[in-house]
Amino acid sequence: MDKKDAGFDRRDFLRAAAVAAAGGGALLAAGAGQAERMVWQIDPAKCTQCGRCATTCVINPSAVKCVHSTEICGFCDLCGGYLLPTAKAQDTGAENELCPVAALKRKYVEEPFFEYTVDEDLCVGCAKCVKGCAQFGNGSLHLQIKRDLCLNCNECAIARSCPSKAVVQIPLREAYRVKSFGAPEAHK
Amino acid sequence: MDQKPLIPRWAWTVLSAAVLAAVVALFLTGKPKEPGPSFRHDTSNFEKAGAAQKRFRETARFALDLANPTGIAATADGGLLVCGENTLLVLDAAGKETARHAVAGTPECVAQGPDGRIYLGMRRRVVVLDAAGAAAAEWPELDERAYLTSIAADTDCVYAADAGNRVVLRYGFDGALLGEIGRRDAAREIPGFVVPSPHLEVAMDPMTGLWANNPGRHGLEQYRPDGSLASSWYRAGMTIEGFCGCCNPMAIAFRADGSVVTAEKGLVRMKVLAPDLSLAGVVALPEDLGAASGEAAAAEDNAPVRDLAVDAQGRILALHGPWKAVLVYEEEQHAAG
Amino acid sequence: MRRLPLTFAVLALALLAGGAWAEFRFPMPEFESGYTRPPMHLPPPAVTSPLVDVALLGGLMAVTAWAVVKRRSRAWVLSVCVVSVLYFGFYRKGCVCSVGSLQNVLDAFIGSGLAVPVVVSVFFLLPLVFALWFGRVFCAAVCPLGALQELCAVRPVQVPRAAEHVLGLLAYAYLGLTVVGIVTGSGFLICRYDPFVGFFRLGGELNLLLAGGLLLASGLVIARPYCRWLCPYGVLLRWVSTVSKWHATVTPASCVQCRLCESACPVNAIEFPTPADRPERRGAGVRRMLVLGAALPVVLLFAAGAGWSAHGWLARMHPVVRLADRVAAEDAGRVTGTTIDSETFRAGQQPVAELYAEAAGLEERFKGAGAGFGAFMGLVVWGRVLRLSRVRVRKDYEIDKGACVSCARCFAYCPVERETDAQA
Amino acid sequence: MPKPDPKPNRFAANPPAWRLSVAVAAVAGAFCLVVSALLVLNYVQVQRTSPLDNPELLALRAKLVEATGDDTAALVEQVRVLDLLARGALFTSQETLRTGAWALLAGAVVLVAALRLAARFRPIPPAAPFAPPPSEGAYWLTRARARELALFFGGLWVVAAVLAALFTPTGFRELAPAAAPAGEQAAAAPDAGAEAAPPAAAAFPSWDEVKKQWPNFRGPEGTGIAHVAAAPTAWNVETGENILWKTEVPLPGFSSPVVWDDRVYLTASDETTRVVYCFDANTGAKRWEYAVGDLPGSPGQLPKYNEETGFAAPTMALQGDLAFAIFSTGELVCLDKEGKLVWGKHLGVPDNHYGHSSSLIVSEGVLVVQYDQKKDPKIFGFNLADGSEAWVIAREKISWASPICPETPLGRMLIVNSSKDVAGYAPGTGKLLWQSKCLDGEVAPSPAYGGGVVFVANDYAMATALRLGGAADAVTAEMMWEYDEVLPDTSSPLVTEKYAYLATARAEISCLDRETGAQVWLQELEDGFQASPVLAAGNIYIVDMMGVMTLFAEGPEYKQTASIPMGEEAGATPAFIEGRMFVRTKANLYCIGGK
Repeated sequence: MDKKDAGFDRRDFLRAAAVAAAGGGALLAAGAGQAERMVWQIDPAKCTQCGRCATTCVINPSAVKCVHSTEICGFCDLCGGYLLPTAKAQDTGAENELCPVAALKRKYVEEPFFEYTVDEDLCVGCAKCVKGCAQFGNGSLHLQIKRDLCLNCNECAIARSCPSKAVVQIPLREAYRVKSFGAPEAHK
Repeated sequence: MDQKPLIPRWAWTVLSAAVLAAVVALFLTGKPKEPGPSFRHDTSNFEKAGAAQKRFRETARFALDLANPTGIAATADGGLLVCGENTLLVLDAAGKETARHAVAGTPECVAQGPDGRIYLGMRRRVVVLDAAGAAAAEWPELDERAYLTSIAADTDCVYAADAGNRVVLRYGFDGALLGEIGRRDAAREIPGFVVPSPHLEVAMDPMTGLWANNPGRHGLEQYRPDGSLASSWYRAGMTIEGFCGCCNPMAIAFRADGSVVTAEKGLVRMKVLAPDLSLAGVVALPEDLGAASGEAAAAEDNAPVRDLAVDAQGRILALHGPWKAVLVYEEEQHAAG
Repeated sequence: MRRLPLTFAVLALALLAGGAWAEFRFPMPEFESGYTRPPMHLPPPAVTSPLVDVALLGGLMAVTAWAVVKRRSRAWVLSVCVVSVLYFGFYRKGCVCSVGSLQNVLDAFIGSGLAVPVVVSVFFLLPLVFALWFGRVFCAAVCPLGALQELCAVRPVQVPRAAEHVLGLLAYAYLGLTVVGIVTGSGFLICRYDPFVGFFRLGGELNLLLAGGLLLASGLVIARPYCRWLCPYGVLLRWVSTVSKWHATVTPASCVQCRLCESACPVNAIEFPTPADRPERRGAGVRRMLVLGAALPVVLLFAAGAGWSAHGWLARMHPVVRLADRVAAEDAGRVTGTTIDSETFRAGQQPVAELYAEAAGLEERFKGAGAGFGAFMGLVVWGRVLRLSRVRVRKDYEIDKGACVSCARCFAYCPVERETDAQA
Repeated sequence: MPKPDPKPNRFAANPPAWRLSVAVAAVAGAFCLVVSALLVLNYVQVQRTSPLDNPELLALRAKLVEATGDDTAALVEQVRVLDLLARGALFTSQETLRTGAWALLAGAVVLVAALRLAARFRPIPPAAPFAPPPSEGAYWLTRARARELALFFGGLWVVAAVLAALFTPTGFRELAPAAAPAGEQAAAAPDAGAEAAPPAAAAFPSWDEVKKQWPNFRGPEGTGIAHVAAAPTAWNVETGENILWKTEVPLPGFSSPVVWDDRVYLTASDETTRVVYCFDANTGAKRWEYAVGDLPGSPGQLPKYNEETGFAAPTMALQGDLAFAIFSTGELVCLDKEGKLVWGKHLGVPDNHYGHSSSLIVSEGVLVVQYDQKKDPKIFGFNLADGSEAWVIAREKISWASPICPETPLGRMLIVNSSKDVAGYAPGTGKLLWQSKCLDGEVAPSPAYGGGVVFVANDYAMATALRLGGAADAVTAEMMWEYDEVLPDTSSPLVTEKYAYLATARAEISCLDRETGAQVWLQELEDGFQASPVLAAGNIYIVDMMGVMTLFAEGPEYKQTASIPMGEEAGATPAFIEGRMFVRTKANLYCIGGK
C-alpha cells in the first residue's frame, strides 16, 4: 500500500474541500431544494395542431393523446372534429371520418345529441380532430401529454420540434392542463 | 501466441476512426419524420369556398360611435337602429347619426313595431320606447335563465327569442305574454330549439311569416302565430351550401323578394338563400370580415358579425362587433358605377 | 382590444384560463334521457421514487468500489453491470442519468437558470465524489451506457496509443459543444444524441439506433468506444479521477516487471516504465517544453479566433436561427414551399423583422460562445501535446488514473495477484 | 498442502465448450443480423410513407368529394376497404416493430453471452505484446508520434472551423426585410409647356429652413409640434380682433392648410372638380388656383363620392417652390409656385370604401405617398423633380392615416400606421426598419412621436406607446404601455416632453404620462374632435367639429387658456408659422395673429 494513503493529508483536505464546494454548488443549482418535479404538458391555448406530436415523440405511438373536455362540447351531430369537412353524410362511415385511425368514437345520446369519446389505444395524437373542432366547433377536443405514458425525457423531443412552443415544463401539481370552464384543474 | 498479431494494430486505428466518423455523421444527418397528409388538417380552402358565388360587394361602412354594438334593425323610413352598451343609435340611410338615446343596460336586440315604437330586448325583459325614443313601457322581468337574443314585430304582435329557455315568446303590443313558440313538443312535431350559445334569432318574412333559426340543427323553422310548426329546413354541412359548427346560422334577415340573408360564426361568412332556400349568392367570406384563420382577430372573436338587417332600399346591413361598424352590401349589378 | 359585454368578459376570462374560445356558452344541453357526460381520463404519472434511484446509484458504486479496490474481482464488476443495465437501462428507460444531469446543472448556472431538482444534482455529484476517492467506478459498472458497453466488450484489442490520444480529443469537443448549446439555449445535446437509450426503450430514431448498434458492434473488439472517445461526462470523471486517492492498481503488491499486463488493458490505461536511456539531451526536452509553454497564449488566441469565425455554422444549432434561415430563403425564393415551422411563424403575430433581429442577436451570442469553445479546444490540444512532451520517469507499470475505467481486467494478468491470493 | 485457489485460473482453455459457444454465437449472430435487417426495412418503409398516407387512398377520398349519384356508393365501398387496410397496416407495422425489438434484444443477449463464453473458453494467455522488450527508441517514438498526431488534429479542428465559417450563410443584420427595389421609372409626365424641373427640387432646403415653414399635415415632422416662439392666444371672428385676414374658400375639403414663406395652400373638391388653391400668406388674396385635369394613366373614372370624405381629404406637402397635392381620386400633381404643373400622374382609383385620405410628406428629397388601400396597398417614394419612383413599399392593409417623418436618435424615420400595425421605414430607401402589430380596426389617426417614443392609437383597438431602440441598422420597437380608456377615431395623438395626448370623437381629451401611460387627466368638452391637436408656444390648440378652437396649457393639469368659436364647423388642423396661425373652417380660411 502507498504510504501517503495513510492518515488525512493535504490532498484529502483538498478532496474534502472540493466535495464541499461541489455540494454547495449543487444545492445552489437546486435552488436550495425549491426545484419541484417538473413534467411536460401541452398548453392548449398555444397549440396550432401541426401534427408533429404524432411523429416526434420518442415512444411509438406517441405519449400525446387527444382528450375531450365534454363540459364545453356541443354534442353536435355535425361534429367538425369527427367528420371530414367534405363528408357526404353524418355517420360513422370511414369515408366521412376525419380521424385517420378511427380513434374518435361517436355515440348517439338522444335527438339531436351525439357523444364523442377518444379511444386512447388507437389515438396517435395527430391533432386533426382538434383542429376540426377548433375551426368548426367549440374547441372541446385538444391534445395533452398523458402522464402515464410520458417518459418525461430531460429534453422532450416534441417540445424541441413544436413550432408554436406549446409544449412546456410545469410543476407536477399543475399537471394536466385541460380546457374547461374555470382554471386548469389538477388531475385529482 | 505468434509474435506478429495477424491483424496489424494500425487496422484498429482505422476501424475506430471509421466508426466514430460514421457515428458523428449519423448524428448530424438524422431528422425526425414530418407528419404526412393523413395527419394534417388543412381547412383554409373552406374559408375560400364560395368566392365564385359572390353576388354582393361592400359599398359602404358606417362607423359607429358606440361601445360594443349588439343589435341592428331597419326602420320603416329607410333609416336604421343600432343598439349597444347603454345606447340606442338612430342612423339615416347614409349612416349619419340622427339621434342617440340613453338606455339603462345593454340591449341585446332591437326592432321597430308597425306603429313606429321601438322594442329593445334587454337580457331578461323587453323595454319599449316611443317613436321619439322616450321610454314608453317596460314589460315584466323574465326568469333567471332567460336570455333574449332577438326581437321582431309584425302587425299584431312582438316576438322575442329567449335563447336561455330555448323558446320564442309571443307578446301583444301591450306586453301581455300571448304564448310560447318552439318549445320541444313531440305531439305537435316541434323538434325544439338547440341553443348552446346565445344565437337564437327570429325574423319576419315579407308575408310576415315568423321564422326562427335552430342553431343546433343548422336550419330554419317557420311557425304560425299559434305556435304550430309551418315548415322547417335544415342543412348541416361544411361546404358553402350548408351550415356547420356551433349555432349556425347565427343571424338571419329577410329581403323583400323573400330570400333570406344568413350570417355564420366559427367559419365566418354571410350568404343569401333564395326563397326555396337554395344558395342564391355569397355576401362575404372570412377574409372580408377579418376572420380568416391567419388573422389574430379570428382567435379572439369567432362571431364578429353580431346581427343582420335589410333596409328599405334592399341593402344588406351587417353589424360588425369588433370593427364597431355597419357593413353595407349591395347586389353586384345594382352597385355598378 | 374589443370591450366585451360583462358576461362575455367574465366567461372569457374564465375560459381563457383553460385556453378555450372566449365565448359565452349555456351549460351543456340538459339531456332528457338522463345521460351524464363521461369524466376525462387523466391518469397520474407513473412515478418511481427518486430515493430508490439515488440509493441504487450510491449502493452500486459502493459495491463496485469495493469489488475493484478491495476484492479486486472482475466477476463482481460484471454482475453490477448487469444490474445497472437492467434497472437504470431497461427499467428506468435510461432517463435518470448522470451523464445527462451534467446539462441540467450547467443550465442552472450558465443557461436558463432553471432550478435543478435535488435528485438530479445528486446524480451529477455522486459519481464525481466517488471518482475523487476510488476512480471511475461509476464508468466501470454503474453507468448504464458504460455497463452496456462493458458487457459487449468481449475480446478487446489495444488501439495504438497515438490514436488513443487523438481520438480522445473528440470527447472534449463534445463537452465543449454541449456547453455552447446550453449557454445559447439551443437545447441538450447529450440527451438528443444518446446512442444507447434507444435500445433501452426498444425504439427510437433510426440514425441513433444505427449509431448505437455500430458502437456496440465495434465495441466487441474496441472496448467502450463511447466512454473513451465521446462521453462528455467521462471527461469530468477523467479529470477528477486523476487525483483519486485509493485508485485500483494493477498489482496488489510491488511490481516484478514481468510485463504480462502490457496487453491486458483495453483502454490503454497502463503506463509502461520509462526506458533507462533518454531519447534526447535533457536540454532539448526542456527547450521544447519552454517553447510550447510560451506558444500557449498565441495558440489560445488563434483557436479562439477560429472558433469565433465558425459562429455562423454553430448558430445553426439554434432552432430560431434555423427558422430565420428558412423564412429568409422562402422570401428570397431560394426554396419552394413552406415548412410547418415557417407556416406557423407566418400565421403568428411576430413580424419577420423581429425574427431576423432575434436571429441576429443569437448569432452575436454564438460569436462569444464559439470563441470560448475554440479557446477550450486549443487548450485541450495544447495540454495534450505538453503532456506528451513531459518526460516523467516511471519505474513500474502504473495505471493512468484518468483513462482507467476500473474494469478490473488487468488483475487476472498479474502473477503477484495470484501469489497474494494464494497466501490469502 | 496449499489451500484451493480462490480465483480459478482464468486462462484455462476448454476446446469443446469453446466450439459449442462459438456455434451458438454464430446462430445467434445470424439471427440478430436478419432480425435487425428486417426491422430497419420495416422502419424505413413506415418512415418514408405512413400506411395512412397511402396515395391510392388519398386519391380515392379526393375523388369521392367530387363524386355524385350512383358512382358514390362504389367509391365509398373502396374507400372503406382501403382505409381499413391502411389502418391495419399501421398497427401491424407498429406491432412488428415492438415484437421485432424484443426478439432482437433476446438474440443480442444470447449472442453476447455466447461470445463471452467463447472468449472465456479460449482465452489469450497473458503475454508481453512483443517478445523482445520494446527497442529503446520505440517508447519515445510512440510518444513523439502521438504528439505530432495531436498537433495535426488540432490543425484539423482549425481548418474545420474556418471551412464552417466559409460555408455558412450568416449575418441576419444584412437580411433586412424586402423593400421592393426602385421600380422601373413610372410614367412621369413633365407638363408640355413647363420648363425643366425648377432648381428648388435639386437642392432641397436645410432642416432649419423647413422648421420655419408648415410644409405638411401637422407641421414640419408631421408630429403636431410647431417650432414657433409665439402663437396667437386671443382673437374674435365676430369683432375681427387679431384676425389678420379672412378669405372665402369656394369649394369644401377636409385637407388642412400648408404654408411656405408667403404662400398658403389648400385643396378642395366637389363631385366633379378637384382644385389646388394658393393664397398670399400676408394678404389672403388668392394667387392662383389649379384645377386637376386629365393626367397620364387616368382611368377616366372617379371613385364613389363620399360626403364624409370628399375628394380633398389628403393634405398637401411643400418643398421650396414645389407644391404636391393628391386627391382621393388617385390624382397626384406637382405644381410650381406659379401654379404650373411640373409633373402629375394618376395612381389608379383607390379601392377604399371611405375614400383615400392619407396626406403627403416630403423627406430626404422624396415625396412619400401612403397609398394603403384594400387591393395591393403600397407606399410610393417619388423623386421630387420628375415624379419617378425612388422606391415602392409593398403593404398589407388599408388605412386612412398619414405618414410622419420625425428626426429620431436613429436618424430620420418614416413612421406609418396601417390597419394592423405601425412600421418604421428609412425615408431614403423605403427599407423596413421595424414593425409592431399593435393596431386594429380601421385606422385613421396618424402616429405621433416624441423623444424616442412612438405613440399610436385607434378606436376599437388600443393606444400603444413604443420605445425605439437598438441600432440604426437593427431598430427595435418595444412596447412600453397600453391604454384603452378613451380612444380617437380620426384625431391623431400628440406626444410632448412628458406627456401624450388623445382627443376623441366623443369630445374627450386625455393626457397620459409618456413613460408610464398613467392617465394624468381626462377632460370632457362640448363637441367631438376630428382635427388633430398641435403644440405651439406652450399651448395645445385643437378645433372641434363645431369649429370651437380650444387652447390649453401643455402640462400635468388641464388649464384652459381660451376657447374661441370660429363661427362654423371645422375639420382641418391649423397651421402655424412664427406668430401666426392659419385655420381652415367649412367655408373660410383665417389668418390669425397678435401676441
